[in-house]
Amino acid sequence: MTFRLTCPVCGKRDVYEFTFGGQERGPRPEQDGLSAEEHFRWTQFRLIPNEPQEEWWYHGQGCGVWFRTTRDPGTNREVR
Amino acid sequence: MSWLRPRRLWRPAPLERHYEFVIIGGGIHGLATAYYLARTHGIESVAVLESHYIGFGGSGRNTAIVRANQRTVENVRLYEEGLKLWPVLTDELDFNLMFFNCGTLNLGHSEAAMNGIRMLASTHNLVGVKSEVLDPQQCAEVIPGLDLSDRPAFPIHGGLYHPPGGIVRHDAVVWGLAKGASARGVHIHQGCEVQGIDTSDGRVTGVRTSLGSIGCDRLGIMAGGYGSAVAAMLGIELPIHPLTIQAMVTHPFKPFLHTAFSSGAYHVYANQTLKGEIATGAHMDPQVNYTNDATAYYLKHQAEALVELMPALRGVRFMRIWSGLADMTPDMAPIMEGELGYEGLYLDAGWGYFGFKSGPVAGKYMAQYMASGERPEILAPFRLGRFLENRYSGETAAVMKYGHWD
Amino acid sequence: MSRLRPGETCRVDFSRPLEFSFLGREMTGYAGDTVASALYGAGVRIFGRSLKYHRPRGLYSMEGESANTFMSIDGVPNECAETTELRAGMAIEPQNVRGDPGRDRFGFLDAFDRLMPAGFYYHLFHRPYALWPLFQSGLRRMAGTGVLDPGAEYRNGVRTERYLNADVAVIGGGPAGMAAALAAGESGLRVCLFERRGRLGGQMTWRVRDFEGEPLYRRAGALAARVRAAENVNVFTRSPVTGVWGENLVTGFAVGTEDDPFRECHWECRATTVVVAAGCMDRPLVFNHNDRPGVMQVGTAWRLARTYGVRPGKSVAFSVADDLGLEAAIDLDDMGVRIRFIADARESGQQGPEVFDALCDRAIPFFPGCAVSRAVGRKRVRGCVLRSLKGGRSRRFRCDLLVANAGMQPRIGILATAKARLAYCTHTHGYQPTELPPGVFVAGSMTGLRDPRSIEASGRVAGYGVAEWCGGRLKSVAGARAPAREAEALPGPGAGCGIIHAPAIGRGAKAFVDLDEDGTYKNVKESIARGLDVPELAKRFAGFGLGPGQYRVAGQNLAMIMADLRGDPVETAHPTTVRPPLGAPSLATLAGPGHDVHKRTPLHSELAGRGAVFRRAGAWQRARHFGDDPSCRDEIRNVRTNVGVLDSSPLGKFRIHGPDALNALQRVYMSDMSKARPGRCKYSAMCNDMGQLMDDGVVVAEGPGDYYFTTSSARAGDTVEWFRFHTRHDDWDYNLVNLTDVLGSLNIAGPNARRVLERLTRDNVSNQAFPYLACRRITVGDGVEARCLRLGFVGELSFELHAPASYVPYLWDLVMEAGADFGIRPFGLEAQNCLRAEKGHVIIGMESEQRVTLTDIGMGWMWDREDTVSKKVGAPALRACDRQPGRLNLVGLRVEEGAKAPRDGTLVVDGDKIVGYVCTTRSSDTLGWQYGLALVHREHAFPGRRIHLCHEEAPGQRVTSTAFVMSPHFYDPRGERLRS
Amino acid sequence: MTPQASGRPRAFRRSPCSFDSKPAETELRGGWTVVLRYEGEDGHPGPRLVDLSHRRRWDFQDSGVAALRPMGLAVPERFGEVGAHGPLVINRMNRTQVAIWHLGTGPLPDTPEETGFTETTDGHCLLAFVGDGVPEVLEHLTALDLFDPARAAPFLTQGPVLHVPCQVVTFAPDLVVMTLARGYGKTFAEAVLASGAIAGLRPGGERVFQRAFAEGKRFS
Repeated sequence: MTFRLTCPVCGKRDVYEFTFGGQERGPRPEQDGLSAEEHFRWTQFRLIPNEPQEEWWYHGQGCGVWFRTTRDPGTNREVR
Repeated sequence: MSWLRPRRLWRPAPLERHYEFVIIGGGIHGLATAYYLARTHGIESVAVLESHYIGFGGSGRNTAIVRANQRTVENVRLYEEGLKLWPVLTDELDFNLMFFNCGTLNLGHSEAAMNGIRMLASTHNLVGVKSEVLDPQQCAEVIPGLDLSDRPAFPIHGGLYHPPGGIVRHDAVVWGLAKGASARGVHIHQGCEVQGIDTSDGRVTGVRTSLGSIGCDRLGIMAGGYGSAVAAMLGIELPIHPLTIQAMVTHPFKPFLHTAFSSGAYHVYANQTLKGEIATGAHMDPQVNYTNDATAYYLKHQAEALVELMPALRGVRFMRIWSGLADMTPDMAPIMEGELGYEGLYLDAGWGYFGFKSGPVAGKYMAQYMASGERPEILAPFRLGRFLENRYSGETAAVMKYGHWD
Repeated sequence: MSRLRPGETCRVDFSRPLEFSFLGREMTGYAGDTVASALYGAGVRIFGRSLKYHRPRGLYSMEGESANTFMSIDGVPNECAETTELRAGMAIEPQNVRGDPGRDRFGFLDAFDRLMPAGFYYHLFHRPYALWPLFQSGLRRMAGTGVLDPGAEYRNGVRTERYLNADVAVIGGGPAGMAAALAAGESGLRVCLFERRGRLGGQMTWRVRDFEGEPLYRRAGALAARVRAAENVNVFTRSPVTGVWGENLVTGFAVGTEDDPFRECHWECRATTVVVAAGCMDRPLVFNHNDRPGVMQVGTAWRLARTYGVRPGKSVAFSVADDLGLEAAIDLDDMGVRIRFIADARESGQQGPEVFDALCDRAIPFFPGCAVSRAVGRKRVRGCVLRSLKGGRSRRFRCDLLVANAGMQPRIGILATAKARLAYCTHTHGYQPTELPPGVFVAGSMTGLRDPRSIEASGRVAGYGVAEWCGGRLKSVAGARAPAREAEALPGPGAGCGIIHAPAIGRGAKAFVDLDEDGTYKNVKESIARGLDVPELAKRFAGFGLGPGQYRVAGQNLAMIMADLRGDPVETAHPTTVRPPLGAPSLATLAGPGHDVHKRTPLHSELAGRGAVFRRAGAWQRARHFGDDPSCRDEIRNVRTNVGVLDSSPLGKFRIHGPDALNALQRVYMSDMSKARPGRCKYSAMCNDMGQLMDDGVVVAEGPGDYYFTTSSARAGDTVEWFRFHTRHDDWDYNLVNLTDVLGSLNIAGPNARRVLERLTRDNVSNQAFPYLACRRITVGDGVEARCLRLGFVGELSFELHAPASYVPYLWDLVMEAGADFGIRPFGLEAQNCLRAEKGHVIIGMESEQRVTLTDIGMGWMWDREDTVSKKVGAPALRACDRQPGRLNLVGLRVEEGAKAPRDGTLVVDGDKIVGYVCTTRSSDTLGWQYGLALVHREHAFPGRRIHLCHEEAPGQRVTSTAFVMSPHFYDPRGERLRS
Repeated sequence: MTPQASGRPRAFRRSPCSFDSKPAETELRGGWTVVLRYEGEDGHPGPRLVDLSHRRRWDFQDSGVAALRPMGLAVPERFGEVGAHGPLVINRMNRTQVAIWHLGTGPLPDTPEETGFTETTDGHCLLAFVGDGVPEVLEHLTALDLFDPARAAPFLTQGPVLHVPCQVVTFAPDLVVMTLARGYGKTFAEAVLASGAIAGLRPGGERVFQRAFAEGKRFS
């Protein structure tokens, strides 16, 4: 089901214009004292319950802007 | 004359308060594990919980191609054993799984791709699995109608022909395993949605379901694309992204495509089913989701790719598109793990789009793992811990873009 | 011939005969005919054979609802005869049959159905297993219908694609759809109306019943004229909808007439709202032998007569369940077709008064509360058995056509693909939406309305509803409420008929629930007995709804029959999932014109003129080599000993400027980028979070907070995304400009490179003024200013000129002119690949892969280990894996001379263990021996180690060789040539 | 980075795309051979495809762009708005970025000294669609809503045309101008002409664009 995303610059566009950037998980951790395991967990491990999550998208075919939106992986719709 | 006497393939069973082994997921992996727990390990108290009906998920949505032409020896060994299981299971279950040993052909569309193919063929032959490097002409002998000219954007440079591969009737595997498991006392509960997992003192004690609570000693999460959602119930993070992958079929034709083929450059794979349809699968949608949404985009994408590879397919029509979930890991190899933070909790997940071909063999070894508590040697490469040590399996050479994994 | 003259409803032009052939026999149809109506008009009754039992099949529907009438037309298999318009000269062949479908050598299979219960093959053929392949190939040959020629290209006619944007997409051009389109259009909305048939009006186009003083078809015609004239309404006929996807993306395709510039056009319409007015179709009556040629839908018989002027039969029996069926029978009677009897599954008194009066005026035997229970006749209908639904009495009739249905059912396909929630309605006895997705509206007869005024009014209500939904765009909402009030005063949905199947079903006969897959009532029972007891499982087990007609024939009946057999109330029945595409589009149409839009460098024609052989590299078409030597020996030698020139234009080129430019560079590059200086190339690389090499290139400071940098060609398109992603939480102020296409680039390389450059410029390019890794602006030729970078990827003295792309062909001419005396010649990617490999320089993706980090491939020296403040992407991973055992490392190999040389992809083995593989290996004229770059386990990665190589050269031909591990910097290891 | 031609005028520069039609009138301008008119062009009401790749363009980026006046032009307030100022057009691309195109016949400015400017003339193929039937041609090429009546022309749309990311400015139903990465120029223009052919699309010279642009300003 082709859904659309709301680009803050271009408005609603077909999802295939965008690149998925994964869940929002805050800024990069500080590196002093960061263990290898902590780093690899932060990099790759995710909790993905079937409920809306905040995530990053890039409008690569359009204005070239990264933005955040909340989407429900159970319906593929943006949640406002 | 058993085929003339319609009898239930699997028996309805009462929901008991406690089972020794509970498997979440009534797909091929879950049913195979249950089957082997009962058959090989003689365990009498096994339940398979399925939220819809058995085979609802990826087991009934894949394009049914089976093969053992992986990139690394660890994977090749596992999948090769999987291939050899189809005839064995057909006999054991007394159910025709319709294994069509038609071989597979992976097309290479560049010099670099052919180098990769040479490496694959060399690896396979070294461990005794048949694979051949074919030149374009030989490819067209295997798949008549391939466009060998330089018209396509990615002309065909050759291919990897893998005779042991083929296709299997996917629903038959589900029903056959259900039949075999049920006959050996496994309880299959359909319409039983797991809503929570109970633990106590670091042990798994049971599951809460839409049909009531069930106690258990050992719990296997074998929920295919929904595995990460189930793990999330216990707050377990996994390096798995559930993504939809779409497939479609054309109208049926008399047989003209006698080998399954695939093309990485075009993101397609296709085979002609026993019913005569061309079943073809596409690339994945990039965003994590638990829907089974198909998109118009892939219908068009797939047509563009197929007619470029094989112009005769201009004359066919798509009649159905659907999608299923692929549980992708960063290295495109699965995770089979028994040390998941809770005693008695086992995970068989991350199969991506290899979950069908691996089902029975994964079930066989997961059953051994769960029954004995000892990780079988063949599963050693599929530890979860490899992701914490930056030791990818090498199943794919390409560096994955963060887009899917970040 | 059996043609009627039906008057104004007829769309066939009898003055324009069209010759065509069927099974090689010449036949005549007329302009306006479909293939099916022409065949039927020419007397063809058996159109093909069924899939499993090879039963004769005839014309059943007019809309392609089953595969009965799939034909091979002009060599294209599986074309739907019912919906394909006849063209002169068509060569038509039936399918799944040898020769005449009236005489089929597999017809005997029909008698063996007892041996073929649902899913029988799962229980057969596998013992002994050795025989299975034999059975399998037999089964395979029996399956399928059309015959595709894999050598054909099926390039018949122009395929186009069209993308529409609309406020409203109206699906269905019947009276409701037209009324909706008009109402929405009047409100100022952009409207697209899609109708799958050739003209607007839906079933009104063939209904002659007088309504409010004029026949229905004229009323529809008047409405159609208004729609055609409406300014905002874009009408698409011959345009079946294939699906409604997320957020109201409507897709379909348009079939061109002979006047259109296309044969088929794939279209997609992004609509804010959708009005679904798809109408109804017959619900098949499931009775014994209900698949015989001569059993057809009400609409089929009616349209044959009214639309195509074909006499559907000489003696016709009707077994229907609603007023429309009665109206059809009466109308055929008026046209002089003999109606044997009319049975109505409803009880007496449930008929509409007008139609009942009309019935009474005629001397047609009428049997309420009855239905046909069996068709008589083997190859075509010769009679039927009529039975009371209450049981008991039965009576036999002679007839040659049996028009049968269980009433009408809404066409739910479009609503289902739109993800509307549907439920069985016990009043209309069809599926009705209980919850519609945002912006989706429903109108017309599919809601159960039967009165023509109600149907039109429901369209108007939907049209204004849509206008209200679209809000701000409205010119006037005034009066939007009025149509709703008007509609409320009109008759609502009529009562449907809940008959599940005909009486006496299955007694010694097949009663088909699904025609395509030969799925019978008995098969439904067998599925349930196996435990596959819901429609979705029966579909997979016995094939219900899996054929080309998909859900259309089996859908509602399968669900109702299963509920009935399980003893559940009918309203609990859920039909199988309807999956798009609804009207099967051909791959040719979906693929469209198939343009190959890719990038070409500014020098494409120059390179082509010199015999370049091109390869696709990412978005670009690039020269792999020149002439006919793919090994490029001369190109390589010329660079090593003289001078060559490479078109390196696809190289990623960027400008980054702003106060935080350096911060951004520090984040993504592994080196300390604060050391980037003006006039100097700082080489570095980017990693991902796993420490895997993603990109490399040079950075040159241009001014305060202003840098120029290059990336690999493959990464150019992702660079902005990458920078912004990895700084997305930092709120840094920097700007990126992608100059990749702005600047073309030429790499002049070889010992004579400087001498060529000296002839191009008056600037000082001596080794003192312009040393290795310097970056200068120089003026070339008639004043073209270029950035010149002195780099050495290929291991020789080389100058890379970056100049605005439009000047690059001019620059090329200058370079070739200046180099002519030296014998300069272009080299391509393969020569570059060999040259750099001799030098031990890696190419990302060739000598790197997922399992290796920057340090693994010997590039760890560039990583600024001390820096923890920049949070360099990849640094924690490099730290974690720094001394990790068991990793793959990049090494150089010197291959020992032997019989057969290794090739790219050759394995490195230790006994029977694979310990690595060769990424790139070539026999080098420069070195005089074969070198290789390989990734091998650290345990084997030390200089001097002798290792074993093996690869599969040809089936069964394993080639082994040996090599010594050495530094990968084979050529000029001290870099003297670069600095010379 | 502007090369200065010295000596005799010469066609130094090459456009990223070329049309098969035969030029009827050309002009040498700043090193480019500009086709003013193609043979058989007169009397064709449109639609026509015009190559304007030789017209100069700039990228201007600054975190405070909203408050600045690059080249003396007011920066459109909202994303997607286009300002038309004599021969110059300024497109607001996002929070920090504008594109400036020199399309008209008026004075041609030099690249200003400010850091924020980068000349990008050679980075694009610049194409104009002119004349009757332009909307139908574009419907064959892109799913973008380039004629949304809710937007006031001229306006900017950034998105894919034939799968290539483009910057498209709609001036009027019969005048649309777009840029795309230069490398795609040749194959893109070929595909456009092939797909547009069924809607009557033909190559046109610069003059037909100039006329339309002069009229088109009424829409701004």
